[in-house]
Amino acid sequence: MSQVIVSGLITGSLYALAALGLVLIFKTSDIVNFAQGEMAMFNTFIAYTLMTKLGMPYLLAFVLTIIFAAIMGYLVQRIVIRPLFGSPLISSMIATLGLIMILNGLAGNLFGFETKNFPKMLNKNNIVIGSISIDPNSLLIILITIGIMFVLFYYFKYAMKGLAIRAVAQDPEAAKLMGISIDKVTMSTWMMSSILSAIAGMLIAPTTFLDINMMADVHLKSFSSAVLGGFNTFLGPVAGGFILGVVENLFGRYASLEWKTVFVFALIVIMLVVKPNGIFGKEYRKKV
Amino acid sequence: GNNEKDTTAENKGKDESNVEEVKLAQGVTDDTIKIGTIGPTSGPIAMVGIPMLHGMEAYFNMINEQGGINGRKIELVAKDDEFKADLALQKAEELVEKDKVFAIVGQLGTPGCLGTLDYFQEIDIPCIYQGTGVSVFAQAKGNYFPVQPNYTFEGSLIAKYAVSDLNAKSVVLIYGNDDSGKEGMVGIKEYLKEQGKEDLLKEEIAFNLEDVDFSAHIQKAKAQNPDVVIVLGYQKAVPGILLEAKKQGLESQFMTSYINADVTMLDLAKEAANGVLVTAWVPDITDANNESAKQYIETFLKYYPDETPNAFGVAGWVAAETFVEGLKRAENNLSWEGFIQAMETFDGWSDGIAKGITYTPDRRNGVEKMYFMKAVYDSNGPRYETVTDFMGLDD
Amino acid sequence: MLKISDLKVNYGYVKALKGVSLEVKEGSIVTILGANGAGKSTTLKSISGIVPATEGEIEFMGQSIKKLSPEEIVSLGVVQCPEGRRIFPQFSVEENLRIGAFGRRKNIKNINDDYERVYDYFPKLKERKDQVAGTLSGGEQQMLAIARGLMANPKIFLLDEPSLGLAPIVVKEIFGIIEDINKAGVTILLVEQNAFQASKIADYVYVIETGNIVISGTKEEVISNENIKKSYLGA
Amino acid sequence: MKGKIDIKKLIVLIVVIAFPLIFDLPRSTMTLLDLAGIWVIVAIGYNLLLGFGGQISLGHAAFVGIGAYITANIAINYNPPLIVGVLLAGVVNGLLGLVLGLPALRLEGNYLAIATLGFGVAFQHIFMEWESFTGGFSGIRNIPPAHIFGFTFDNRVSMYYLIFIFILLAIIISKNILRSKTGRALIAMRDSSIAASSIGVDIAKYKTTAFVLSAIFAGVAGSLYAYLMKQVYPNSFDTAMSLNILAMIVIGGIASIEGSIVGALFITIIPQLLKNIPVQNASFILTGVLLILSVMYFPFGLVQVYHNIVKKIKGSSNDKKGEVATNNE
Amino acid sequence: MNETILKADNISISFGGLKAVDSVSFEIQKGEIMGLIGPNGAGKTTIFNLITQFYKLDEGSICFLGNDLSKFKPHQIIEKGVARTFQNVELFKSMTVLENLLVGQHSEINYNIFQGVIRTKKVKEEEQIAIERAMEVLKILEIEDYAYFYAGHLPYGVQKLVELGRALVSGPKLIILDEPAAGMNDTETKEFAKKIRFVKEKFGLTILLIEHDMSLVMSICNRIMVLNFGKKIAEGTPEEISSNSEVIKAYLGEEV
Ligand SMILES: Nc1ncnc2c1ncn2[C@@H]1O[C@H](COP(=O)(O)OP(=O)(O)OP(=O)(O)O)[C@@H](O)[C@H]1O
Ligand SMILES: Nc1ncnc2c1ncn2[C@@H]1O[C@H](COP(=O)(O)OP(=O)(O)OP(=O)(O)O)[C@@H](O)[C@H]1O
Ligand SMILES: CC(C)C[C@H](N)C(=O)O
Ligand SMILES: [Mg+2]
Ligand SMILES: [Mg+2]
Repeated sequence: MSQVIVSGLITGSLYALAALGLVLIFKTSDIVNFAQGEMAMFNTFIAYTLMTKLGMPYLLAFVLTIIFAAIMGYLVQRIVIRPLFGSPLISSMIATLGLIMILNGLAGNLFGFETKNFPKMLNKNNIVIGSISIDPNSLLIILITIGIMFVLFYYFKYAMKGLAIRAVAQDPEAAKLMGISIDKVTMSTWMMSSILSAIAGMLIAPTTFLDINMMADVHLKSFSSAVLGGFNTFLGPVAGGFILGVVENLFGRYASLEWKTVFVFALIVIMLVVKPNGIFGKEYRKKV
Repeated sequence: GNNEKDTTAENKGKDESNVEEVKLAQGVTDDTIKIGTIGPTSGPIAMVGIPMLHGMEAYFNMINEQGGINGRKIELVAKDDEFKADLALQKAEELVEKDKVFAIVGQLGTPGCLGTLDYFQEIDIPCIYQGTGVSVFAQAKGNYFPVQPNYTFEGSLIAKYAVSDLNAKSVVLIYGNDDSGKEGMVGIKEYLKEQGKEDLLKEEIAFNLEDVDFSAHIQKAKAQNPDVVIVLGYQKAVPGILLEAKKQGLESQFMTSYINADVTMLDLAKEAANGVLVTAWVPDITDANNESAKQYIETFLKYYPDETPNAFGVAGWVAAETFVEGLKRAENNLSWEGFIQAMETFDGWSDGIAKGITYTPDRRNGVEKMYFMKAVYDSNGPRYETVTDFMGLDD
Repeated sequence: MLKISDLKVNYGYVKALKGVSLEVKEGSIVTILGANGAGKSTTLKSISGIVPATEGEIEFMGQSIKKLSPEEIVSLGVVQCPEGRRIFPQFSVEENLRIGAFGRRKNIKNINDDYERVYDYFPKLKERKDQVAGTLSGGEQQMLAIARGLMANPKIFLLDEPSLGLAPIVVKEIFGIIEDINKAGVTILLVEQNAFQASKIADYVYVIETGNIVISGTKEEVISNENIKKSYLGA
Repeated sequence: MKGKIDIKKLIVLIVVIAFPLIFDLPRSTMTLLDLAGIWVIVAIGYNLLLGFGGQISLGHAAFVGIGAYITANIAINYNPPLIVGVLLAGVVNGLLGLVLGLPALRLEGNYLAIATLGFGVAFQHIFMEWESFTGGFSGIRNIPPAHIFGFTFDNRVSMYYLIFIFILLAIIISKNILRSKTGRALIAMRDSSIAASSIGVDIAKYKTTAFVLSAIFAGVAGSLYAYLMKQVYPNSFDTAMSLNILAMIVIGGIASIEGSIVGALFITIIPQLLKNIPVQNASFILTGVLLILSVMYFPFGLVQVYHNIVKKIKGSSNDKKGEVATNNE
Repeated sequence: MNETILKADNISISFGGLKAVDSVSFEIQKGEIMGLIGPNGAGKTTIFNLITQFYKLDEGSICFLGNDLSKFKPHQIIEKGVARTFQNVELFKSMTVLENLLVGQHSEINYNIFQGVIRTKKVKEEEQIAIERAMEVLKILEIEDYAYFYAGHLPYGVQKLVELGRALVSGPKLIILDEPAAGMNDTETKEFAKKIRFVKEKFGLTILLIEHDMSLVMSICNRIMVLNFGKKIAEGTPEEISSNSEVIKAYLGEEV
């Protein structure tokens, strides 16, 4: 039982990690970036190439990948998102669907279709506590996830720039009148979110292995986690991820693995009906 | 003509008239033979479709460079069905009616193969190698020539080995919820039933192809403390399961399907793969002393230097070499009937990577013998070691 | 201080401004009056750089700001409190104020002092500083919008119909506050429908009609103008 | 004015009817057209839901699948006239639409998106696991062709006309709905649900109505799918397909029936045409690029292109009138 | 004349700790125009939301022509005969003005979805009647020229009138208006006052009106109720109210 829960938490942290970038974009521009998973995959391939083709050590490759990710975020915003300012939001979401195809197709052509092993950040033996066996790398991922969550939380709550990002999401024109450059704000969030995707990808890849498909399930689940926990907070997606991971595992272990997915989504729907803004989401009602 | 009934074969009539005049079916000229293939080469399953296609192309390129077969070069038209049955059918119609291909070679993907089955049977175009383990193709007969073993057969064989050679008293099955898992499960159960040992199978544990967390699966397996754990599935799930088992200290004997018998599993599972028994129907391609495997790897790398020649590539290669062998045997009698007759002369054919292929008018199982290898991951490097000879269910 | 000459603005096919010229002297209060859709808001928006001008010139302290981006304009001290409040509904009152100071974020010494300064004008906001702004009443939101603008330390403060939807007593207060702000050294450009009160505090008044300035003059001149009386002051 | 429009419609009608008769199209092309036609029906229904009703669904492919499986089962077991299969698929889907409409009463935006996405994913698994009904991963084959009044739709061309009739029905029904109080209520709900309910629109009722309607359209389309392909497999109705349906109406034109048609044709046919480019993955990548370009240049859908051209031709004589609303159907 | 049409008895609601409306009681007589004024945040709009059931009462009751309104859902209120406008205009922006007024008759138009689908004769007739009715109202409000314009693109003042039209067209008995004259200049407001009086007579309406423009309130209201901090602080004729010292202190300021 405890192993199932612990493993659930670990898987959940992957969902949570992937969800943070998604929520970042959403909070600022109301856009659901369907391509978040593919960005993670592509960036992870960059890290892999740096390590295998150029023989770089992990840390250097990690840092360079983050720089690459920032550039990718910049380009995506510049080429795809910015021209869509002023169009209906759904257009931007469809554009990110297009982005999935481009990134997935390019990744196959550039990096090949085989599944690859991606190194862990921390390569230590499993820790065994009683009947539970834990990979220290997994603990690290959980810590990083929670760490990023807090950084984002404080940045958005207290930093002027973070506030500006939230302001743009609520009323872009009024934000302009406050002296906020919408372009710079969305640019920086896309860059941040791309960086988050890279970090997520590099941390997730040792578990899912690296290939063009690595994020398929994680992305779907991260989206679900974000919604489950509340899309407009940072705590929500992380908590949502953990909850999802654990529930999924418990159901799989003690009820049915075949019907696990059906159960998980049914549960999400029920949870949402009870708490329409997610477990931690704040209710915001339009006043008339 | 678009007014034909789907169930009649106006085309077939056309082809027959062709055949009568020049004795050649569509797609065949004096210096080329045009053939088609369908498989997922974009989207998620492209990771299987592309290597398989490249395996085929490597082989055909090699043949063409050698001057082709009977002076005819082989031209392969590849269509992408995105792993969808409906698109596969549409592509099949395109290949047959627009591209006018002579045969369908190395089609990949269960949905696509199933989706086109009725159509190809109607028009009777030769179909060599179905990249799926579904057993219906073995029963299709006529124009169908499956090569890779079907999963039901394989499942039975694994069960047989577990029971009679490993003396397993308790078996747990972890299977993927697609054909690779479910048909294999049927095979295992069939065999155990025959032997009256159904109760050996203690637990059937399903996983979804996209699962990443296998802790619950392993916990379930562990609870049975089994002698043998059979893992049926492919791609990343299998190494994922092995790693989790190692982490949780489940030390049963693991067995898995030939789909995983390549470098990728060793690469991904590392030490966790050590000792796993895998079935094989082609000689170990990772074995440096195996001539036909060497040829495959060298040729593949010649045309696709940046890619890994993996098991999917082998599948394509085998499809191509089986087809080419048929061509050689048919010589100039390249009507569909002629070719099919030539294919039916395969009798334990073993010149290629694949061994022991037999076709008669009512025997279309493709490979019917397999052997077992053991994955080894130690200081001498990752490799497979052969542990049995080729064996069938009746041996 | 602010000089607009022959400003033309189009929204697609709609010609919203057809050549507006006006001038605001440093330290003064200038009011623009006009009916619905006359082009008042458009004038303010093009000053702030929100809508592009097709022709004409906008100068602030001798420098052309026509081509500048909204954030550059704000950083020069040209701050607008927009029509319809446009407060950030999901922010708390205090967060709204904080974001108001975004344009000068690099030289804020103690933001609490700045809060206190605007809370002095609007004590009601202080009571509600943690309330989510979207749930404030209309009038409270209007106060917040003005306060938020003040947080930017404007040199010239553009106010678009600040009295809209306010209780009479608050309207008086607001006009009082505008005068106070002005006395504290901020130049005011005020757009109003509430012509009577607005012209009372103004040094100079422009009247705009379908994209053109039709009348201008000191408040005495304008108030005594019969046409104006008829059509705007309801007399 | 009215006469002119009718002539235009008539021309379109004649072209569509004559198309397969004039050109001797290969069967594969007809298959693609037939498939596209089926998605047109889905897209029209989906536009009622999202475009007009403002309710998102990311699980719509499931409805098509359900329709297809229902028809497959009854056709194989009873082979009734096609109308029975179609109706049954429509009715069962309508009921399921009602069920999916329930969470929609409480949810909006992303929360609704994920709930419907979950519905889609769950059904994908149900299609896989409920073997007695769906045949599991190996699906259902050998579905007999559709027949009615002794006529059998056993080839692509007859299916083409059958699907065409259903598209016509879909257009007429959806346009009639949009011109009725139901349609207005849907749009009102989308524009301002608060105002809508203040003037008597029961939001709960119309949210579910939107779901039910679109589910019925999808179910009927699924039924035709089963009759066209004569086989049904689970992975045809996955999340990617649901997202495709969304892309159809956005690309074509949200809140426009014509847009649904254009979008469905675009998304079904263009990627297949692009596959003729002999570069690995080119069609996949280019489809992505086209998706982005089309929302970029035609943010209100490809039908906008047509309207722009008409505007150009007619010149600027209308401009003076300003924003005169033309009936946007 | 002295027939009570709406009776609110001790109504209260609070948000979090804030008592937005605090034990307020009032009655509206048939045929009168009642004004509701008070400082910003006093709870006026909240009372509207309580009447129309957007918010549910914490305490008290609201009775309209013998119906306890709290038994109904927001969309049923109009069927009982109460229509409203909104403080921030809430039009159906992507619809034409005419269509907005057709939605306004949603509950009046009498056919079901199946008839709508096949567009029976009845549907056509009902639609025709609805259109005529809508045009009639537009004419009365003198905005019939805008009938085919998209509502979202209209000048603010016209939008306000469209909203009024949309409320009128359902034939309500009581109409509640939230700051209808906001954003209008004095001349426009005067015009508007005339229109209100006219439609009130024409349709036999009773009106409850929130407004900060005292010239409008004082000129058209028969009676005025004043709210402060959620509590009723005064009620009376315009003259009484404008000289009530508490009202002056809380709301009007020294001179009017
Ligand atoms: N975004 C827009 N798109 C199209 N036309 C617009 C837009 N904004 C304003 N207009 C038009 O431009 C003209 C001037 O509008 P503006 O908002 O400047 O008027 P205003 O004087 O501020 O009126 P109000 O008193 O109603 O605020 C009007 O005819 C209006 O309809
Ligand atoms: N949904 C809500 N959540 C929290 N507080 C609310 C909500 N709705 C209203 N309030 C609060 O209730 C009080 C009364 O608001 P209301 O909108 O009724 O005021 P009002 O009298 O209409 O004011 P105004 O004249 O400024 O529009 C305000 O303080 C407001 O902040
Ligand atoms: C080659 C195999 C892995 C194919 C797989 N069995 C499929 O479903 O298509
Ligand atoms: Mg304005
Ligand atoms: Mg109010």
